[in-house]
Amino acid sequence: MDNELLLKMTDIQKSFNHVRAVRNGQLEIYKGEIHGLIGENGAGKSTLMKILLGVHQKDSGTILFRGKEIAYKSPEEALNNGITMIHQEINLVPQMSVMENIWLGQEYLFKRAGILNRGKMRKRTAELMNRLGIEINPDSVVSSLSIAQMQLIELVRALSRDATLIIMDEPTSSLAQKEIALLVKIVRMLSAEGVSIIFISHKLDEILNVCDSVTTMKNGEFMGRNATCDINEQTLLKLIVGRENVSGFHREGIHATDQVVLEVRDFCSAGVFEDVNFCVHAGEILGVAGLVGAGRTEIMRAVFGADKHDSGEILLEGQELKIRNPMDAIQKGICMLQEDRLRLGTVYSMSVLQNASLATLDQFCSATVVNKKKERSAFHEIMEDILLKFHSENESIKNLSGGNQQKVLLGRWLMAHPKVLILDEPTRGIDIGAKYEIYRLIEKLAERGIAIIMISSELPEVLSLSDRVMVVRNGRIAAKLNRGEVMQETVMAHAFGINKEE
Amino acid sequence: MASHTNKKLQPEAAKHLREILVNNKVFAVALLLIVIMSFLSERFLTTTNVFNILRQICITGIVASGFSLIIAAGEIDLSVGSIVAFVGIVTSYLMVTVKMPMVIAILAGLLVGMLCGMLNAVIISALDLPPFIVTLATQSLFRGVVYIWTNMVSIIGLPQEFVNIGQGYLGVIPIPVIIMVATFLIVWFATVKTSFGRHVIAMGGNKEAAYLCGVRISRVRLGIYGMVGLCCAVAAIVLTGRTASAQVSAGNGMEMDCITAVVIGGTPFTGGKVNIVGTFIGAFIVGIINNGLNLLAVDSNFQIIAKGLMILIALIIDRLSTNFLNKKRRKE
Amino acid sequence: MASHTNKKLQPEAAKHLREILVNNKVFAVALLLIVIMSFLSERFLTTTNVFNILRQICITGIVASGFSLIIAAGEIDLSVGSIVAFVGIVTSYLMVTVKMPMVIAILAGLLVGMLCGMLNAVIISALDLPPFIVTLATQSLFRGVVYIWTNMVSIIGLPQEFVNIGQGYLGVIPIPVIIMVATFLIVWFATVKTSFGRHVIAMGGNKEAAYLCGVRISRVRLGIYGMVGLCCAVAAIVLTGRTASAQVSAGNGMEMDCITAVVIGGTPFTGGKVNIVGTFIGAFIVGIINNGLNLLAVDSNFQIIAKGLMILIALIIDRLSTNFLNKKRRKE
Amino acid sequence: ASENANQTEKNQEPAATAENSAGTDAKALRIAYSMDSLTEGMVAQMEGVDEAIAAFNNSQSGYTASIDYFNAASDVEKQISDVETIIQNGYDILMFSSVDTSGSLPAMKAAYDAGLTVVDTRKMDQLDSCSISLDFCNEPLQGEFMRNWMQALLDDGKAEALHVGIVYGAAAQTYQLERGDFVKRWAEEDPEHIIVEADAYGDWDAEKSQSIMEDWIQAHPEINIVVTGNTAEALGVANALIGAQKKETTWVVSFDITNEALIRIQDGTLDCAVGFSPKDNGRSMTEMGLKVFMGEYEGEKEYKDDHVQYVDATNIEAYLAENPIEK
Ligand SMILES: Nc1ncnc2c1ncn2[C@@H]1O[C@H](COP(=O)(O)OP(=O)(O)OP(=O)(O)O)[C@@H](O)[C@H]1O
Ligand SMILES: Nc1ncnc2c1ncn2[C@@H]1O[C@H](COP(=O)(O)OP(=O)(O)OP(=O)(O)O)[C@@H](O)[C@H]1O
Ligand SMILES: [Mg+2]
Ligand SMILES: [Mg+2]
Repeated sequence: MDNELLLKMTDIQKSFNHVRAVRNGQLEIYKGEIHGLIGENGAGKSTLMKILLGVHQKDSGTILFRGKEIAYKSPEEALNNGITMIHQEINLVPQMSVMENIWLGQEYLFKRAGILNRGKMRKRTAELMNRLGIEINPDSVVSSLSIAQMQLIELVRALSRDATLIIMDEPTSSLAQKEIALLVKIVRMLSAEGVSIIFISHKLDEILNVCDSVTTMKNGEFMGRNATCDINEQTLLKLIVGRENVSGFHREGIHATDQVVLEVRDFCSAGVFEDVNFCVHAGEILGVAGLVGAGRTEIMRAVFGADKHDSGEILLEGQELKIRNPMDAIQKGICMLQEDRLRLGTVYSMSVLQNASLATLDQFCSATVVNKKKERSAFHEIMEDILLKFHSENESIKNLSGGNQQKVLLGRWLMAHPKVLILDEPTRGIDIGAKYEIYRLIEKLAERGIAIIMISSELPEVLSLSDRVMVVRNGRIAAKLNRGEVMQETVMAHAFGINKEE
Repeated sequence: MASHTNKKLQPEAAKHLREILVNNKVFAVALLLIVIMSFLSERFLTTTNVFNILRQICITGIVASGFSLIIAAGEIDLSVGSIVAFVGIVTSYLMVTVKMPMVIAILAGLLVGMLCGMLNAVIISALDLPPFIVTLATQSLFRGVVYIWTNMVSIIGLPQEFVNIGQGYLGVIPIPVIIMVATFLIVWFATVKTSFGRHVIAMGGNKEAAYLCGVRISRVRLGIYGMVGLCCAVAAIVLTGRTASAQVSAGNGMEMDCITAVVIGGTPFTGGKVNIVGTFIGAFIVGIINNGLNLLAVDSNFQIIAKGLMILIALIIDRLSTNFLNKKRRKE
Repeated sequence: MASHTNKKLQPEAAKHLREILVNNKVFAVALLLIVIMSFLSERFLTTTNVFNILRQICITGIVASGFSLIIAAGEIDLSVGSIVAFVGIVTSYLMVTVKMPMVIAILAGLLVGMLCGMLNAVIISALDLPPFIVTLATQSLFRGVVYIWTNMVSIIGLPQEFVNIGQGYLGVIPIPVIIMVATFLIVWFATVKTSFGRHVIAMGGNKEAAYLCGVRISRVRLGIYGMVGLCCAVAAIVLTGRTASAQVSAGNGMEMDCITAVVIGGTPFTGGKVNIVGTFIGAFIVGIINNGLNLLAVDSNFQIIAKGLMILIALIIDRLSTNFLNKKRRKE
Repeated sequence: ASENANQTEKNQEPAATAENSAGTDAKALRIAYSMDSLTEGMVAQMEGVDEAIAAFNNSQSGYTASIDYFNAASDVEKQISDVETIIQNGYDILMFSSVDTSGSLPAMKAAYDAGLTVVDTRKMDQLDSCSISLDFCNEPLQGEFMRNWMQALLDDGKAEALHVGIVYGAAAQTYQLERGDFVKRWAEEDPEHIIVEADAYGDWDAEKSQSIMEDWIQAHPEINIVVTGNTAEALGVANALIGAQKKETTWVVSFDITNEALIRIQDGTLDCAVGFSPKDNGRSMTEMGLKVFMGEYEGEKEYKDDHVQYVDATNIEAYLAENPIEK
């Protein structure tokens, strides 16, 4: 690694109205360095990065980039000066194709006499994707992709710019292991080429494994900069949370009863999934594992009534159910947390409280008039469980950090007291401190007799929490494993379709 | 100790006031307009004239109150004016030609208005068509029915009690003003206090997310358009009373007046938010502008320019004051 | 082996055709209307009448071509009609009163149109105001200037070459039709082939994402509104020629006609997509409806209803066919 | 299929499509009426037109006439398009009530050049572009009548001076602006007696005119006569005046003699309406057109007639005796 200082941010401050998002931001990045940035939800990581990119303007402090003081007024300036960013939330134009999204803002590369050369654009896209080992059709429309695929497109787009500094704000939160491995490979490759990378993540092992050094933030303040070779998970955890011993999580034994709550029989949707049969018991946590695009989300969306299915039946407590839309499902006590929180979860124009109570509003109504007191107390009860810190329940959810938005959405469904709770990537973007709390919460819910289906791309999460694990591959159920037989290797083998036993 | 609390309280109160102003800055714009106008014409700030303005904004105001929900839900309704004309004709026809009792004719009118609105909703939902085109079509549909039914002849000879609804007073307050205020209160209540209002905003903010939370979009839509239809019917009754006749051209171009009031009032055209009080003030601002231009005897052609300019200036003030207040807030 | 390839290809081709139909189903609607109309009136499908229709949609068509971009970008422009009137007056004034050469007057008119459009963009961007209100204000602004300037008197006495632009023929083809087709081609080119077009769609689809990718929203907006202003100016010149006079009331209510053509044409009102060819067909469908109702000598009051109904039916056909085609596609 | 083709062939002959009420050998005569906009007055006029056609069809002229109406909805461009369709569609007579005297001219000219018998019902002063130009229901003439009626108020000493409020129609309908403009010209000629206090566009709308008048009552209490564009506007103005108890001291006058106007003159809420009996008007313009077509007309190309009249409290009974209000 060169010891050439590329970026130095000192004493950065930034407030939004009365919220002090960044109080004392410090960051040093060297050329070719992979630098981790960690901290709790709402610590100010994204804000600091957005200041660097020119999305937000700092209130005070200095930024030195390549030896010059900078204060970009818009992302355009930053992009033109070699800084790009993969944002925490997907930032694609859903109606446009993959290729058009990748080159958005850089069309001039393919201009000849004012005309866009789409052939050349497609060729460059294919080259780029090939080099990175990503297989997505450049011509497919973004809105038809899964969120993981969108995340990969964001990655491609960031790399298309030949930047000297790439900011990645939780690039792995919606990727499964295979894609993460790919991403890590790419990041290392870039670093070797002299590109510096700022890598934001809540996964400590990932930080320690990928990064050369790491900066920690807490409550908008700089907590320290360390080389990753000098620290371990425990010290890192202490830096983040401020306490020494944050217990990990481990679930003991099987708690499930043998009372079947939800049973899905012969579920089939042409071209998406087929022959799906499974059941969940009261008090059981059913983990669903698989690769990106395996169809986990699609199956569960169909169960929830958000998508149509062609054939098959759903039984709730032995009774056959007709679920035509999410309304039916929710009324019957089946709830689902969506994985795409920006597009399918949050209503940005509404407050934190309103977002949380949206699905359960009827509970707080008498003759359709909302009893705000009841609504608020139910909300606070849940939010204490989830450890969400926010300034005011009446604040727009848009102003929360990504992880805190996720907590609100999780809270939304906990407020519903469902019989069956489907969680699609429940801990996406949630900091480690809160993550264990949420595991405990899920466990508690299961103990109350709720049947829980948890889709997760984080295998450790699936392994430690689930009573049983169902592996999905290519729209089919590849395996159902009991707690005893669940091992990382077996799950992966089923997910990839390599069956060792045979 | 007490003084200490006090000291802490005062900036709090100031902050509070500022918050209110930021959220209802259109209120400040209205105040500013009032101040300017009273300097320009001493006739402006008289009780008579204030009631004058209020009475003049009643028709637009009543429809705009419900229209706020349409905009908040991210939709549009171009047929409001035609519904107003249609209900006016139906009610008057029932009273004058069929000689029904007034109350029944009014109830029938309200029902017709609501059904017209609901028809819009049903077509939009059932066929998943853009509201713009559907309501453009029903706009000419309802208007055409009015034309054919009446053969372009307005209906006159309405009973005096009915005319009173549009022209009478309760004490010093014009009855239309009371009806308008009542309508705003009801719509405000439905929007702010009920789950329906919440669902409307959710639908306008993120339709997909609302759907996945169990909000039945088509039912909410039915409610919104039905409510607007009802508002149109109420406006039609007030209007018919006010002009003492059911005009076939009533409500022409009303959708634009409504959108103007709603958007000036701070409900964004893209939906997801609603400000019913703002809509009232928006209608009031338009009323002040119209009234002021008439009071000052501005030449009719200059009025057209002046109206455009004043709307723009009102919005610019609104915007600049927001920026200013935000900056102050940040400085603290 | 060859036959094998063939077998694979055929369904491919069928799929392709279906794709084209799905993306341009409005085309099918237009065809259907044409078939129905030619059964109802043998005068419908004559060369003269087809050119008739084309000539009649020219003014709306020219403005609507650019208007597609406004809608695609998720914005709105209510001032188009006023710009048309304004440019008509400016150009005629320069020719008739100032006695400028025609070409210079036309160029001046085009410039004025573009600047009017850009003024909208500048106000919207600089003050971050809703396009609806800004263009509502400039609508009355431009129109008021026209009224005051002309004192409500149309300008007549235009040179014959100028009148020819609106009334003449090139061979059998009316000149306005040629101008319209050229406008559509240019706008289509700018939309589909240039980065500007990409940016417009990105802005309408996800403004935030476009901004974060370095798209300069205010510059794109300047381009869009300037382009529409230019289209308005072209339409104004054709219209002035066609009526052989510059009318102060020209272009009244034009924004609605444009939106109708654009939305029927398949560009969603919420933006993020654009279909320039669709807009042309949309304008054509409206033209067929108007022309057809006249040919069939439908009673003028019934025409109002019929027009509304036919727009609705056109959209319903469009929707049903989409559903049908989509289902077929899914089955595969 | 050949049968079908035959039928199409036949259909192209105008005679086959027309109703043969007057006799089997009668030729079809197709009339098109391009109207500027569809109003109550226009509907009444259409009744007169239909009557004249019925009379013509019973007159053994050798023709069977039929009429189709085209509504330009106050849009010059639409009127031109309508006339294009009319020319295309093989009509014999065009009755043309222009949206705008200059802007609608190309349409009228085109029809005339295409060989139609063109009746200009609005005196566009373009004698070489029409077969006959009728000068009996144009706006300047109506303005003159109204001016005479108002002059009488001064002459009779009912007022020292007229403080006028003008409520125009819609700005976009330039032809009808004359209904207010005559006052402005008059005020320039006679600034001592005619004072224009305020003017505004009422958009033909009762409610809007009512609001305008309410404001004027505040700001211009000296207004003693309001000139409005049509019955609806006059109604609104009168409502406002009645509400402020000022109707007794303020004249309200309007244009178009509609049934509603007559009723209002009777009950005293309208003081004068100038116009023409739209029905009579429709009848005579149709008769003129048919005469010209048949070659029976030998007078001047510009035909004057005194169809315009005023109705006020003094002559309402007489008027109603001749033109009873139909239900
Ligand atoms: N636009 C905004 N308006 C108001 N407050 C904001 C805004 N953006 C961020 N904040 C606040 O700033 C603080 C820092 O947020 P930021 O998004 O930087 O956190 P983060 O470290 O990225 O958290 P996470 O890990 O959850 O993404 C939070 O308290 C958040 O509520
Ligand atoms: N709306 C859609 N239209 C068309 N195809 C879709 C749509 N949504 C998802 N797909 C496709 O369906 C497949 C299954 O996606 P799904 O989201 O269910 O995967 P998953 O197993 O949940 O993986 P992950 O959520 O981790 O990406 C993917 O290949 C995706 O591209
Ligand atoms: Mg963040
Ligand atoms: Mg998924």
